Amino acid sequence: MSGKLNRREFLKALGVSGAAGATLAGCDLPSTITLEEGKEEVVSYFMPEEYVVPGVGVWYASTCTQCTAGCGIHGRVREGRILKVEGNPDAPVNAGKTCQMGQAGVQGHYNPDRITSPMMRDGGGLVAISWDKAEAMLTEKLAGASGDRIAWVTGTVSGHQRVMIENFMEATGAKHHYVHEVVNNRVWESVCQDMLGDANARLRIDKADVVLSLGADFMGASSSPVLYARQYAEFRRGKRGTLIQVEGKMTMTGGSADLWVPIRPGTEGALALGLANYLLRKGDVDGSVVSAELRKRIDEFTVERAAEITGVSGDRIQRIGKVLRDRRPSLVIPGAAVQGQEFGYQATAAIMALNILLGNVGKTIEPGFDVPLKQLQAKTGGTGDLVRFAENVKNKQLDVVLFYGANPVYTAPIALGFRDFLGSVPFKVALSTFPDETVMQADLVLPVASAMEDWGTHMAVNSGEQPVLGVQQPLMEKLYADTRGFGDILLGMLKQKKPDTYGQYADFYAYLSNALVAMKDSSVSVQTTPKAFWEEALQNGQVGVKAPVKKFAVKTFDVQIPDHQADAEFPLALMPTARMGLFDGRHANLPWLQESPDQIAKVVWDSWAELHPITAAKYGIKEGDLIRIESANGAITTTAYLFKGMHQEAIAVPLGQGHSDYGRYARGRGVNPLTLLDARVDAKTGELAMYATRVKIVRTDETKDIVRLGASDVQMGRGFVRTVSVDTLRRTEGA
Amino acid sequence: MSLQNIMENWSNYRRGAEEGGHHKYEHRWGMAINLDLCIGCNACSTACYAENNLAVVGKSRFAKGQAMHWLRVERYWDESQNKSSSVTPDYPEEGASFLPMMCQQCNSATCEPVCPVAATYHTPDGLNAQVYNRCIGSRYCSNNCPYRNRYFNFFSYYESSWPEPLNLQLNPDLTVRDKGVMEKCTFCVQRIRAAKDKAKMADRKVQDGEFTTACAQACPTGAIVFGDRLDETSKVAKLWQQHEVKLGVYKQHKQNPEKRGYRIFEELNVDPSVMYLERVRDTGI
Amino acid sequence: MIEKDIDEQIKWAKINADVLRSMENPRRAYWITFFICIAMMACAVTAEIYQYNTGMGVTNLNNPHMWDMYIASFVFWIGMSHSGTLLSAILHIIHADWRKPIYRFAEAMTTFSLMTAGFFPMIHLGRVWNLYWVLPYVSDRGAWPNFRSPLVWDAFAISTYLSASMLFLFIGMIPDLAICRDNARGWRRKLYTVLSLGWIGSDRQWRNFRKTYLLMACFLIPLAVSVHSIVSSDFAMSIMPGWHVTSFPPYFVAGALYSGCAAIITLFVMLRYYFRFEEYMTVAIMEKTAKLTFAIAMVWTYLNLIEFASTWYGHDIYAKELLIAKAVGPYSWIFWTMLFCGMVVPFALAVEKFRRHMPTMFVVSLLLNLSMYFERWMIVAPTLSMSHDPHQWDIMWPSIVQWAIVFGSFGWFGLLFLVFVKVFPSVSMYEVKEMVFHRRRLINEDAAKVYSRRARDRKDATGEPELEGA
Amino acid sequence: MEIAVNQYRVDYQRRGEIVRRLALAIMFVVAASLPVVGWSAAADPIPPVGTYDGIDVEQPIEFPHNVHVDVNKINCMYCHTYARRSKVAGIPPTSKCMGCHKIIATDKPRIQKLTEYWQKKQSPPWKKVHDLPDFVHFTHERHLKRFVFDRDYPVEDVKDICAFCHGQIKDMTVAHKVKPLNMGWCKSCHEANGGPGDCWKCHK
Repeated sequence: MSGKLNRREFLKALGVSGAAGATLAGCDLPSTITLEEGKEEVVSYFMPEEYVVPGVGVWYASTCTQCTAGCGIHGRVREGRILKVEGNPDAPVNAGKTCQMGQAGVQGHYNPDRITSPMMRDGGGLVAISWDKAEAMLTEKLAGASGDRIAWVTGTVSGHQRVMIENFMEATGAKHHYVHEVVNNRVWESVCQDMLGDANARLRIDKADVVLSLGADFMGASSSPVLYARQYAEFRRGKRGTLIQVEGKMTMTGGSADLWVPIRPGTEGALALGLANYLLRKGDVDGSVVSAELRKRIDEFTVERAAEITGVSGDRIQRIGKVLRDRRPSLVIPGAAVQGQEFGYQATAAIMALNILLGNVGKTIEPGFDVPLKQLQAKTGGTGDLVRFAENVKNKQLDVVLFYGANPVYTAPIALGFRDFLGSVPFKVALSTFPDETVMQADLVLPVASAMEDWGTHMAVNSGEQPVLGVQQPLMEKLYADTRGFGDILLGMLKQKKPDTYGQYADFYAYLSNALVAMKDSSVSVQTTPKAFWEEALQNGQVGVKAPVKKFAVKTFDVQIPDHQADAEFPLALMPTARMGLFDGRHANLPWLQESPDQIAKVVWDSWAELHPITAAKYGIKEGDLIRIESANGAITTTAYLFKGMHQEAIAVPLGQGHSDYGRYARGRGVNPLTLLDARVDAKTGELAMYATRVKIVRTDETKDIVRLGASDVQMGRGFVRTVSVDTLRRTEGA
Repeated sequence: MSLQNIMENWSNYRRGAEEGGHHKYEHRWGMAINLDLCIGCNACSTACYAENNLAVVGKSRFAKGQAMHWLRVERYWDESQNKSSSVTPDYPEEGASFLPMMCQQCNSATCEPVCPVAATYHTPDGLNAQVYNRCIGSRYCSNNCPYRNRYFNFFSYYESSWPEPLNLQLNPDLTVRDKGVMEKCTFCVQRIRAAKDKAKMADRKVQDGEFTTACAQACPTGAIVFGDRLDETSKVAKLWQQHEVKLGVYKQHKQNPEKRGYRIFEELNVDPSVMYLERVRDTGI
Repeated sequence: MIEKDIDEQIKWAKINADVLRSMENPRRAYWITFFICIAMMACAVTAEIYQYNTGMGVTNLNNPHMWDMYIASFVFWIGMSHSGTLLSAILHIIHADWRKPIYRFAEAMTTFSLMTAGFFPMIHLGRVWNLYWVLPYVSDRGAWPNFRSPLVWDAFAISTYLSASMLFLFIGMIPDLAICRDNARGWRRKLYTVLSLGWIGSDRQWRNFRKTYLLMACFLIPLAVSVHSIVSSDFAMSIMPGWHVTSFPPYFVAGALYSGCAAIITLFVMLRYYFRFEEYMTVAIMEKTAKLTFAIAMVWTYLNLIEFASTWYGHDIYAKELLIAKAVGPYSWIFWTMLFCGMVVPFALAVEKFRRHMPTMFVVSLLLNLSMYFERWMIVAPTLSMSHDPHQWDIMWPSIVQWAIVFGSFGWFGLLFLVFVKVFPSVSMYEVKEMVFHRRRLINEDAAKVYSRRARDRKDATGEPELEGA
Repeated sequence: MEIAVNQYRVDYQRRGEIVRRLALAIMFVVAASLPVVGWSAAADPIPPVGTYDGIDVEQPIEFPHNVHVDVNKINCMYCHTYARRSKVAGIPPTSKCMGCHKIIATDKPRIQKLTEYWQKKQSPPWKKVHDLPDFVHFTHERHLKRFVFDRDYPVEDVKDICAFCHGQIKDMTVAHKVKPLNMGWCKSCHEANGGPGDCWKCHK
C-alpha cells in the first residue's frame, strides 16, 4: 500500500459520534444509570497508521490560511477530528505562535453555514446541482468566451494555488487576474520597489531601538501580525526599544505605544518631512543620501509647517525627532491610513526617505529574498485591482468571472458602481467555502473544501529570516463529500483542456507531490530521495527555500505632499480600520471572533463608530447614541463610542460587520463602512484611497446600547496594571 | 474532602499558606505574565475558547454579563503613576493598559471554603480545582471571588453554541458543562493531566516546557509564561525569583523597589499563583 | 390609664366558641384571599418550571450577580420566622402573659416562613436535583459536604430550626387540639383525635406538658439566635466588601426580630379584623407588641449605624467605596427608602395615638417589612454589583422570573397560613383561659386585700365579691 | 440469578462465584492485616468488589470473545492494542481483524459479514458496552502499567487484570458489562490499592 493511500486514509475516524467529548456534565443521574451499554456507537479505524492511536492527539503540520501571512500551524487531530490549531515552532513566520484568527480557523472548517454542494442560479435563487453538471456548465461557458473576456478575481495567492490559476489562465487563454485584498501593503511595496529596488523589503522591528509607527497597526490587522508581534517582543525584551505611535485612531498596536500622538489623518507624510527637516537642521544625519530635489522639499517642510499640517505640536515633533536622532537604528513604518490617500504614494515615499536619512535601510529594513521559484511567490493583492475590475465590469468587457478568496460584493465601495453592474456579467463563478455576498450574486457556485481539508502551498511575503514554502495539508477528512479542493477543481478543468499535460495526475495531491518533489534542488532540505523529501515536507509543514538576500539600490526622488485643507461640508475624515479578529470582514462568520472583544473598544458582535469625546460634545453626541455617518456616496447608521484615542477631526468605523449574507453569525450585524468610500485612488499606484473619504455625522434621536466587555475603563486605584518608567528599569535590569 | 480525611489531617489543614499550606505539593503550577509584552491581541482568549470548550453566548447574553470567557483581556485607560498631573489629558498618550485576567489559582482561595459540596478544592498541584459534576450551582464561589473569574452556565449552551458540525471541534479531554455548573480557568488541567500521565508512564517528572497552557502557547509575544514553581529550573520559577515575588505573603517586602513582579489583590491574602510584571513605559519623550 | 390586656370577665365558653367559630365556615373574603394566593403561587410555579428548563440565566443573574432576590427573599423569610417562636419562647420564660392570645399565629408564621424560606436556596440552585449533596450521608463515593461552607451550616440550622419550631407549635397546641376534638365531627374529629395524642387534661399530663414546653422554649431561644447568625455568616464569612462585617450576626438577629415583629403586627391586625378577635387581640396587646417592636427597631438602627461607622472609619477601602455607592449610586433610592422606613417610620410606634390606631399600625408594619426586604436586598445586590474588581462592575435588575417567584412565595406563605387558621385554632384557647384565670386571681387577690383591709378597718364588709365558676 | 442470559455466564457464575468470593474474602483479610500506608506502587493488587448485571448489547457482528481468548489464547492486547499506550483500549481496526480472517474461518457467517464490511471499506458500527460518563477521565495505560508492567506480571495473563473491570470476558461472546463501573466502585479499588484520591485525577 503506497504511502500516499495511507496518508489519505488516515482520517477514518474512531467514532466521531462516540468520542465526541461533548456530553453534558449536567445530565448526571446517579452514575450507575448513566453508564448505559449499547447507547453509543464506537467506530474503529479502518486501517490506521501506526502512529494513530485513539485517545491520543496527533499533530499534523500545515499552513494557516486565515490571512495572507502564511504562518505554519500544527493541527491537533484526534479520532479523525481536527480539534485545535497551534503554531508550528519551526515556521520562520510565527515560530510556534498564533493569533486569534489562526486559532479560530477550526471554526471556519466546522462552520455550520458552509456550502456543501455545487449550485447554480435558477430563477432568483441558487439550487444545488451535481458536479458533472457544474463542470459541464463551466466548460461550456469558458469555451464560449474569448480569453480577454475571462477574469479571475482572487485574494492574495501564492504557491501552487497561484501556479494552478496561472496554468488555468494559460489553458483557457484568460487574460485578467485581479488580486484584491483590503488589508494590503501595495503602496509600500511600490515605494520599496521604486526607492530600494525591492518590493519585498522586510521590516526588522526587532533590530530597531526606536520604532516610529505612523498609523501602522503592524501587530493587528497587518500583512503578518504574528511575525511583527514576535519582532515586537524581541524589540521590547532586550534593550527595551521605544514605540512611538502617531495616528488618527488608536489601533491595537497604538495601545502598546510608549507615546501615542494623535495626528490629522492623512498628513503623516508631512510629519515625516518635518522630522527629516528637523534632523537635517540638527545636522546629525547625512543629507547627501537623498536627492537634491528631495532635500529642497525637506527644507520647505519646517517643523512649524509640519505642525500646522499635521496638528501635532512643533514641540512634540522636535521631541520625537530628538529620540530618532539619539537612538539608532530606528524604523519608521507607514500604516494603512498613510497609504490610503490620493497622495499615499508620495507620503509613503516621504516616510521611506526619512528611513533612508536615518540610515535604517539595510539595518531595520532588510532586502527580501531572491526566491528562485518566482511562480510560487505571493501575488499580493490590493485595492487597485478592484478598481480596475470594477471598471471592466462597468464597461461590460468581461463574460466570465471566477471569484476565489475575494468577496468584492462586500468589500467594494458603492461609489465604484460595481454592485450595480455585476449583474451584467453574463457568467459569474464563485469558488468558495462560505455563502458570502459574492456567492449570492454568482451564477455558478463551486464548493471549495475548507482550508483544513485541502492541499496547497503558500509562500509568505515576509517570512522572517528564512523563505519557506508552507505546505498546507488536510487535517481532516472532508466534512462534506461534495466539496472539492481548490486545486482539484482547477486540475479537473485543466485535465479537460490539456489532457496530455495534466492527465497523468489523478488528483491535485498527485500534482502537488510531484511539483514539490521537483523543487527539491531549490530547497534547503538534505533529504536525498523524493519520498523522504516529500515526507519531510509534510512533517515540517514547510520547505525551506534556498534564496540569496537581494541587494538594495537606494534611489530617492522628490515627493509632493499637499497642505491640509479643511472641508466644511464633510468635516471628519472617515477611517475604515481593519482590526485583528474580523479583519476585513472575512472572519465575521466565526463566532469566537465575533464574541472576542475588539482590542481597544472592547465591543462585541456589532459595529460602532469611534469619536473623540470633544468632537462628540460638539455634535451633542453621547455614548450609545445612534449616529448617521454620511459621505458623498451614502450613509450608515451606527452607535457612537467615545474614546480619547481619536484625532478630533476623524471618525473611525471598524471593518468586518455589515454582511448581508455570510452565514448566521455574520448576517445582518452592524454596518460596513467600505460602502461609504469615495472612488478616489492614489495617483501613482491606482490603489483605492481608502482613508481619503470625508464624512459628516448627524445625531439621530435613537440610542442603542453598545455591548462591551468591562464596566470600568479605569482601575480605580486597584493597581491591576502597574507601570514603571523605562528609566527606572534601565537602572536596574542592566545591573 | 472526606470526613476521614478531615479528621486525619486536621492539624495540617490549619497550617497557613505562609507555612506552605496544608498540602504536600507535587507541583505548584504558576504563571508569570509580562504586561510589558502584552499587546492585548486576544489570541490567548480565543485559544482558551478553542481548548476548553467555552460556549459562545451571543450578543444578548453577552450584554447581560453572562459571557463565559475564562480568560478576558481587560483594557484600562489609566495614565501611569509616573505622571503627577491631576488634569485628565485629552489623549491617552501612554497607550492602553492591557491585562489578561484568568483564574489566579489562589493558594488561599476564597472560593474553596464556601462551596457547600466541595466541588472546588485545592489540588496537590496547587490548583483550584472545579469538579463540574460535583457542582450543584450555589454560585457562592463566584460571589466570593474578588477577581470575578468564575463563570456560571446560566443556560445549556450545547445546541446554541455548537450547532452541527461545530460540535465536532469540542475537545474530548474535558466535558462540556451543562446549565447550572460553575466553571473557570483550570490552567488547562487536561494538558497537565496528559503531561503527568506521560511522565508517569516513563517514570520521570514532568519537565519544564514539555507542555504549556493554551494561552501561553498562543501568545504571539510570549508574554505569558507557565510552569511549575516547585521546579527551580523552570522559566516561571526563575521569573518569580528574579522579580522577588514570594508566595504565602500578602505583602511583598522587596529590597529592590524596581523589581517588577506583583500579584493582584495580594492584600486580600488570597495568595494568587499568577504573577504580573509591571508594564514599562518610556515616559521621557 | 392602664388598660386591661384582656377582659378577665370573659366567659370560658365564649373563648372556646369564638376560637372554634373562627375555624369553620370560611366566608367569601376567605375564599377570595385563598384563590389570590393560589394564583400567586401559580405565577411562581410557572416561572420556576421555565427557569428549571431554561437555566438560571432567565433571572438576569450574571457574572458579578450570582445571587439576587432569591437570596434576599431567603434571608427575609428566615428573618420573618424569628419573632414568632423566639418571642413566644422568651415571653413565655419571662412570664409575659400578654403573649398568650397572639403567640399561636406568630408561631405558625415562623413555621410557614421557614417553609417558604427553605424553597429559595433550592430555587436558586443551578442543579437543584443534586440538592441532597449538601447533606452528610454515607455513600460508597465517600463524598461529603464541605463542612467549612456556611451554606452547609444553613442546611443544618434551618432544618433544625424548622423541626424545632414545628414541634414547639405543635406541643403548644395539644390542649387546644383536644378541645377541638371534643367539638368536632367527621374528618376533623379523626384528625384532632390523632393530633391531640390522647389529651384528657389530667394533672400528670399538664405537668409533663408544662415541663416539655418550658424545655422547648429554653432550647429554642439559643437555636433561633444561632440560626440567623448562621444565615448572616453566608455573608460575613465571605471576603466581599459589605459582606465581610463582624457585626453581621447580631445585626441579622435584630433585623430578623424586627421584621418578625412587624409581621406579627400585620397579621395581628388582619386576624383581629377577619375573625372579630377584638376581645383577644386587644389594643393593649397591640400596644405592647408595638413597644417591643420599637425597642427592636432601635437596636437595629443602632447596629446599622455602627456598621456604617465602622466601615466609614475602617481600613477597608472597598467596603467604604461600596457604602458610598449605596448611598449615592443607582441603588440609592432603595437604600434611603430602607433607612427611612427602618429608622424613621418606627418612631410612629412611639406615639400612643398611632399605636392604638389599627389601620395606621397596619400600614406602619408593612412599611417596616418593606424596609426589611430592602435591607436584605441591599445586602445582597450592591456588594455583587460593586466589589473589588471594577472591570466586572454591573448594575442588574431582576427579571420577571425572579419577581414572579418572589411574588409567589407570598402566595405560598398566605396559603399555608389560610389553611392553618381554618384547621387549627389560631388563638390559643387554653392559654387565653389561663391568662384570664390569672388576671382574675390577681384581681381577686387585690380585691381580697382591699376587702380584708376594709374589713379590718370598718368591720362592715358586705361579703365576698361575686366569683364566677369555671 | 439463574435466569441467565447466555450459557457462559451461567457456567461462570456456578463455577466461579464461590471460589471468587472466597478468594476475595481471603484477600480482604490479607489486605486488612497489611498497613495501608506505604503501600508500594508495585504491590499485588486487590481487585474491586461488586457486580452488575448489564443488558445484552446487540452488536453488528456477534463477536465471540470466548473463541479468541479462551480457545485460541489470543492476548487481549493483541487486538485492543492501544490499551498500553492510550487512555482507551480501542476497538481493533478492521484491518487487524482481516489480518487473520482473510485466511481463517472465512466460511463462517460472522466472518463473511466482516468481509462484507471490509470490502465496503467500512468499519462495523460496534456498540459501546463499557462506557464511562464524559466527565470521567480514565486511562488504560496507567492502569496497565500499575497492575501489569510495574509488577512484572506475565503479560500473557493480562486477561485476569482486565477482568478486574471487565469481568471474565473470556467466557462471553459479545462483551457484557458485569461490573458497576461507578464512582464508589472505582474508589474502593483506588483506596485498596493506593490509587490517587484527588478528585481532579479522574474528573474532568
